[in-house]
Amino acid sequence: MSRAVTPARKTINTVLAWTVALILFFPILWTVLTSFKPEPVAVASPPVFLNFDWTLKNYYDVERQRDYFDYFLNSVIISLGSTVLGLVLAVPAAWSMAFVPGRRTKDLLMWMLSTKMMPAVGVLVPIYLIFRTLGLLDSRIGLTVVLMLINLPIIVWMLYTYFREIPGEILEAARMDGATLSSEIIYVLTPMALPGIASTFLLNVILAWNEAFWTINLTVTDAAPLTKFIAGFSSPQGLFYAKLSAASTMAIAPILVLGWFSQRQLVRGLTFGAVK
Amino acid sequence: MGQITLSGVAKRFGEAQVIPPLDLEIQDGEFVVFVGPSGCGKSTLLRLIAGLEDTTGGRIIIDGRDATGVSPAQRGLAMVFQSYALYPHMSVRSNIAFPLRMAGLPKAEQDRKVEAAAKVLNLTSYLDRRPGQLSGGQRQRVAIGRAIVREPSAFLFDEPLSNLDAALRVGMRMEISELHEKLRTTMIYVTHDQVEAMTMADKIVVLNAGRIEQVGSPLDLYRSPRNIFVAGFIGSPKMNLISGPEAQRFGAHTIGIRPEHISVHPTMGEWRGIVGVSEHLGSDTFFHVQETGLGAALTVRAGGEVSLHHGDTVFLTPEPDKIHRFDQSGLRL
Amino acid sequence: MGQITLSGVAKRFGEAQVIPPLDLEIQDGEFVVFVGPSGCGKSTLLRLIAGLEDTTGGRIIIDGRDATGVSPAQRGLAMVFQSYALYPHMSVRSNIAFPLRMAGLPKAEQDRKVEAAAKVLNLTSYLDRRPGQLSGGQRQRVAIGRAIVREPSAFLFDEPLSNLDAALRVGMRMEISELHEKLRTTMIYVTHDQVEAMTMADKIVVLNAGRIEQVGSPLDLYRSPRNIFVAGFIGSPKMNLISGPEAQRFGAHTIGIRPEHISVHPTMGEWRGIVGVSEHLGSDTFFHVQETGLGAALTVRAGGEVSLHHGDTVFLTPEPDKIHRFDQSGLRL
Amino acid sequence: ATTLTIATVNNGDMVRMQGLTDAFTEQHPDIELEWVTLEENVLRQNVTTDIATSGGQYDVITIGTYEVPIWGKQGWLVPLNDLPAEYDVDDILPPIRAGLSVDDTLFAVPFYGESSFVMYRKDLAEAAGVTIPDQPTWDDIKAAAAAMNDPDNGIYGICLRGKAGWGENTAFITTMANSYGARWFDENWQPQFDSPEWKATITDYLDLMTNYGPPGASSNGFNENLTLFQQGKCGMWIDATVAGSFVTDPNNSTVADQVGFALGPDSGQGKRANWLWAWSLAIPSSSDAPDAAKQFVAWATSKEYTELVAENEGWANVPPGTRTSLYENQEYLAAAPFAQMTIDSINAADPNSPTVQPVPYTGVQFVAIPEFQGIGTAVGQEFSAALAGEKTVDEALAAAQELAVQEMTTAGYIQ
Amino acid sequence: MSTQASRVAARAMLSPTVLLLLIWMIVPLVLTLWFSFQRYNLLYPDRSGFIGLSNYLNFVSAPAFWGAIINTFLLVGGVLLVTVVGGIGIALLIDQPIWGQGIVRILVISPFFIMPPVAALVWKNMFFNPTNGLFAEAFKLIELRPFDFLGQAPLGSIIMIVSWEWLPFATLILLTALQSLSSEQLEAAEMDGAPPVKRFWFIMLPHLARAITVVILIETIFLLGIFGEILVTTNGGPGTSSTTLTYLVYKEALLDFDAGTAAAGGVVAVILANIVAVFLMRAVGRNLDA
Ligand SMILES: Nc1ncnc2c1ncn2[C@@H]1O[C@H](COP(=O)(O)OP(=O)(O)OP(=O)(O)O)[C@@H](O)[C@H]1O
Ligand SMILES: Nc1ncnc2c1ncn2[C@@H]1O[C@H](COP(=O)(O)OP(=O)(O)OP(=O)(O)O)[C@@H](O)[C@H]1O
Ligand SMILES: [Mg+2]
Ligand SMILES: [Mg+2]
Repeated sequence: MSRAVTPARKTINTVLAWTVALILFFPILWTVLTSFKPEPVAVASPPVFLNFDWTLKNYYDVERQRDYFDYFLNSVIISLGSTVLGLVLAVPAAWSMAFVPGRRTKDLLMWMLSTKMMPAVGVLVPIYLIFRTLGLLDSRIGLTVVLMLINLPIIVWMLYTYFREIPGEILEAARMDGATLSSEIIYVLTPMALPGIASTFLLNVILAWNEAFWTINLTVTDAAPLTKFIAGFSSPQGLFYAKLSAASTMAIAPILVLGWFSQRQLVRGLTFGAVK
Repeated sequence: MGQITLSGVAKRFGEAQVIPPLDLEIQDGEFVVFVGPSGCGKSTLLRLIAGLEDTTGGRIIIDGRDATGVSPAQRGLAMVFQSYALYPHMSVRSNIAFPLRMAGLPKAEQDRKVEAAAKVLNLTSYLDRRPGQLSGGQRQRVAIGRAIVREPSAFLFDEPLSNLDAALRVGMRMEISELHEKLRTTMIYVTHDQVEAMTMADKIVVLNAGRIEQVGSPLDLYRSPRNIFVAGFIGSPKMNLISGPEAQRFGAHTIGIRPEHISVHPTMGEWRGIVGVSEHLGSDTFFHVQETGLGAALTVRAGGEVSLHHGDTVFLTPEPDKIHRFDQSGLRL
Repeated sequence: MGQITLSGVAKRFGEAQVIPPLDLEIQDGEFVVFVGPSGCGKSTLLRLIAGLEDTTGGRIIIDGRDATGVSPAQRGLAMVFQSYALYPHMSVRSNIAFPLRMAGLPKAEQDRKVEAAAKVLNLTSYLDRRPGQLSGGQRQRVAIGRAIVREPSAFLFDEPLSNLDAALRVGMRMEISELHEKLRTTMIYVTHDQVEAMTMADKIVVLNAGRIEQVGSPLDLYRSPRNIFVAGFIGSPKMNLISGPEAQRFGAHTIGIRPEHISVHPTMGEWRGIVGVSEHLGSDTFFHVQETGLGAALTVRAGGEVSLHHGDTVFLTPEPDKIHRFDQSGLRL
Repeated sequence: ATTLTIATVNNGDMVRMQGLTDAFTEQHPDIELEWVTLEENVLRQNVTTDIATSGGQYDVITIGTYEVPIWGKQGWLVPLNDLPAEYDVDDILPPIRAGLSVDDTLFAVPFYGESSFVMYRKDLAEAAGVTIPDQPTWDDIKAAAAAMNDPDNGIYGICLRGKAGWGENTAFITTMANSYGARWFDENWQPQFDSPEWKATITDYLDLMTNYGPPGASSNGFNENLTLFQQGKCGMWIDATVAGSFVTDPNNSTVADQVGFALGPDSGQGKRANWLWAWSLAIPSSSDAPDAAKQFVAWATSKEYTELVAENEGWANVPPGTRTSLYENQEYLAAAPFAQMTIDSINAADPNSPTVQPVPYTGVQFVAIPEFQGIGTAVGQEFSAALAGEKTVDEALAAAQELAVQEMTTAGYIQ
Repeated sequence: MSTQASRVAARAMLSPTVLLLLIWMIVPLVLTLWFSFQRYNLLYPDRSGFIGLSNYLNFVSAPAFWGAIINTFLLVGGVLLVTVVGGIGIALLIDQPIWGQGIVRILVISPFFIMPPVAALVWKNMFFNPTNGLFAEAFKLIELRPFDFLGQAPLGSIIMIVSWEWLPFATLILLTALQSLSSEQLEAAEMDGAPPVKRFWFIMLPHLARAITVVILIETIFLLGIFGEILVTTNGGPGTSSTTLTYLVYKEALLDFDAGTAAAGGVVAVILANIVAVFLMRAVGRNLDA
């Protein structure tokens, strides 16, 4: 409805929306602010907002205790790796389901999703034993594969919904034009579904980045990502809010920034077929 | 070359026999149009020829070679889709070059051919745009360009103009006709618009529920439809069909007479009726005449100047030699 | 009642003046059609009347009451949208009943009115289906049903038929005309299809870039277009326009002659030319005659039986009293 | 070079050690150290999973006096009887050494040891007009808590652990129960939560906490209470002796110069409420570099390391509670006002006879059987539910009894 | 596009994914099933062997079991309720023309990027803490006794944290769905005399049905597996008042290291999850087809 919205109405909406947004964002803002406070100020009562001696000491302390960069690198490798691997597997699978649907396609999709319903804690011991046997404990490869498998159903589902929006005629046209199956997927389907693929990619990087069970339990040092980094800061002795905040900020900042910069793609693609 | 023979070609989807076995011969260089009501199997038949669907029976012979099991790319045919099916992420140039690229042609040759096709289709100044930046008609031309560069032995068109608005449709219709004139390549063209069928075809194939009702030149079909279905399908507005005693007077179960073959007179004529809705197009006027006692309202075409009003009584006279007679089973007598 | 007066109504979107101030008078019971090229402001004007957009100037008076600031629901108008805008999750019955439900009518009365509307529109057997299970034509009828039950003082239609295929379009066109005949309620109908405009309208409003070019009955516009724009817009195929020496011969800057007002003769006539593409529709044939020396190809309509071929030389003669003359600024002389 | 993967808990002393390892690597250029520093629970999960499945991920692990005997018995730990002479094994405090040995075989070396004691605010006590004796009874504690309690000014009489967990509230309450004469199991492994001693313990615990405790005590653990005390919000706090150095550290504590110490309280039955715990370094049998690991653990728990810390960070910061020699060092005793009270507390704890009545288990504030983690935590949850006001004393104890019986039956202790 | 060739290709391209997921499902499942009939405590490698259904009996007869099932439903249901209702509200709000829409959107979706452990730690320590938390400070400001969120309303507090994490997701999907509603439908309703509230109720909400189902499906899948937040904040307590089924399995697996009972618990959880799933999938399947 493109009738002009009265400025009063717009103002009210703006105030409301900003209030809600700031409330939702406040915990993050507070964490970041706290990370710059000296420890005693972090627990000061009444709370101090901006007028304190800003300090980088917490970051310095945290970094001195741990090599942040190693964890960061592992997080990047594992989340990107598992997502890319997942996409490589899921693109052909989603192609099949979207363009050559069978009677069982829906069921298959639902079955894939249902594999996510197994509680991870229940299978930790078996998986741990398997990993030990295969020598995959504390290896980036092992973790990448596990995270890929965990997110694969989501990736397939997302891609499937995007692919279904692509008219089959275009792929047929490519086929008439002499494209082989792989050229069809590489030169036509993938570029066309790029917004969807980008959004799938982002969502899964986020999910993988934030996965906190397998990453903590299957790693030691070599493959330990930021979730494990955080697990070492949750409650040391003494005042720790500021250091915890610094560590938290370091763990979430990369993905938060990535999320902010790519939120358009993420939002655009995040439908799971909820929008026809 | 582009001679295509279908012999006993059939298609079923699961239980549904969409195309019962049919035979069809398409000569090299012919412009063949498939028409028929929605859902009658036009697209399916075209896709069978293209190889985008497997036949469930019969053989498809292209230029004397059995192509039944051959992949779409190998059949040497090009297809233009209703939705244009352009690659939206590629420039017009890349779209047109795509088949050449897939065939592994050297870059220089690709460029040469693309330029040539663009020239034929007046696309030269749009080569670097994306399909999204083109109008409907231009998109359709790109789709045709993509088909041309492959130098196929036949073009297949599936309702290529149905997404264009009326004015553009007329223009593109002419362009495709001219292209055929120029290339003389076999073209198979699916439409449900009978104006397109009439104006473009060398040969029209009328399909109904997967069966071929009649094959012939446009005027053949207009002048001597083989059965009631074809009679009703070809011509606009539709032929008036009259059964009952009046038809028996002509020794037929049903007679048909086209609106343009009935003359109107305010005081005298064969049939008497009352004017219902009238449609003034300026150039012509169509009157729907009711209460004729013939069991159906008749549509009559009169000149643009004729002025009759709702409720006026009129008299109608058919041109006797333009009356079509059909038997009980609907076949032409 | 349904008398609508626009006085000085204008609309701008940001910088763009889409509708410069215009005046228009619509009488009660009239069937008014807005036509014009795409983007000329037809929909905007309709939405201004409906109240779905705010005017940036001028007043809209409905039945003598100033409705400029009144909310859409209060104006007593009903609208039928191009996309039908049916509520997909409601049954046909609930769709049609929706305005009544919103008005708080008792259930029994709602049912009665819905049944009545369904009967008028032949929807009775579909009342319990969802819109998704209906064909395009049926959907459009549901949309009309939803409009009818409100017993509005005027109906507004925005290209209601443009999503339907040709055959259905003809049918629905007649249904709407009949509905108007029956209800005699004011209808304002937007289209860019000039056949619809010609056949349905009591009064056509030709818009161009937001300005009204001409208002009049269909035959008025066909016979005496006020300017070249209207002349070219009304009539199909388009009027042939000739400028230059030949036009000066008629004391005009440009002359126009419709295809149906030119006769063709193989050996004699006023203008000589060569047959280009010809389109045989069975009932008629359109010849495009080239190299006439008049600066443009002429389109000529001849009977279905005339047989001329590509490249034949023909002679053309216009009917002298059907020649339209326009001055330098495009106005009718 | 050999790489040692060392799992440590994220407390101050361990973190400090990481900063000082240059000294070790300089001496052992062929050994590289990799640190895995985790919160206690996560550490325990990771290490247990690994060691029980012979995952072989760690070369040195940080475990407590609870795990060492159990794991040692399983053969999961490398025996440490062959440490070099200069290590001076005999210098280790006897109760600690006993806790880390199975049948006289040492399976871990203590990094620091602790008991628990009372910390209180001298200024507040004075203002309230109460004195807390060096060997208080629970009645003294109650009286002092009541006197010092001033919630309107954000000061609570006493801070105790309330957060559920076998290493959290269960540990504290068990020591309290010991001093009340209660025990976990009788000699037939029959749980004893239905005994009057337990009822008295929990009743008093709840009275203290609900009347004089801070709000939300049911989620307060060591660390939360430490924060509270450092902020000056607690009149008293009964907890680990290691806290002594934190509460007297002027950098982090607002009350550093006002803290007094006292032994864990008793109720006149001969047992004091104080525990015994040592974070210790051990070497899993699955380690592929046991020799290098031995060198490391010996270094990290040596006198030399103590001196290194003293040199770099001051005597107050050396890891306490492991060696007799430390408590004979005048410099240390001078720098650490809590030192004497610490050693007294440690010596007052007896893992083999934790309470008044006889018990079939070892461990002061825990029961050294593998099932204890689960049972202890579940029981702790019942107590914390009672603290949160969700259950009455009787309900909580009944529930504790029921689940303990079930677990012990399942585990086969009760036939 | 169903030629023989393409069907064969489709099967070939689908199979790696299906196969991998099958392995990923079957192998642990089989091992879990096997363990669930074994006496297998990690801490007693020597005591092992087949013990029939004991593990299941233990798990199901644990005092916390039924409470855990109820808590699981409360947690999942509570979060779904908050996120769906809140998500619709926020989506409606930020779909309106406002100043700074881009920034508002960024702020609103931010919680989605936060790792669950961080979220739980931050909420627990810096907000819920009854002495140092910001909520306590806020209560003090209005002269109320600080409320002990995690002690007095453990499940509610956890629902709050988890809802905060998932609200952006729900909002995003609902917002996209909302934006796909054709304005003509709303205009038609307006012409039909429906005021804004009725337009929401009769037009927007039904339009969102599909999106809501998707939100419910995806969130349920993730929420059923939640235990990290519980572990960090309440440890399932006080008592067992915030123990969910997954947390119970966690307790068996990583506190008691009783792999056998944990396996049995895992199987029970899988069965329950699948019962939920069947209902969900039915609903979703129907909604997605329509
Ligand atoms: N993949 C398919 N599976 C099942 N039935 C199909 C399939 N494709 C087409 N059909 C059915 O085959 C019949 C013919 O369809 P086809 O698309 O060929 O019709 P058409 O003549 O092209 O119609 P239109 O003019 O509407 O394009 C229809 O009844 C259709 O429902
Ligand atoms: N909300 C809007 N904001 C800005 N410009 C608009 C808006 N709506 C319409 N316009 C512009 O106003 C002009 C008229 O649009 P309108 O939709 O009325 O045309 P129309 O005659 O209905 O065209 P069509 O036949 O394509 O439906 C167009 O140039 C269009 O771009
Ligand atoms: Mg078709
Ligand atoms: Mg419009």
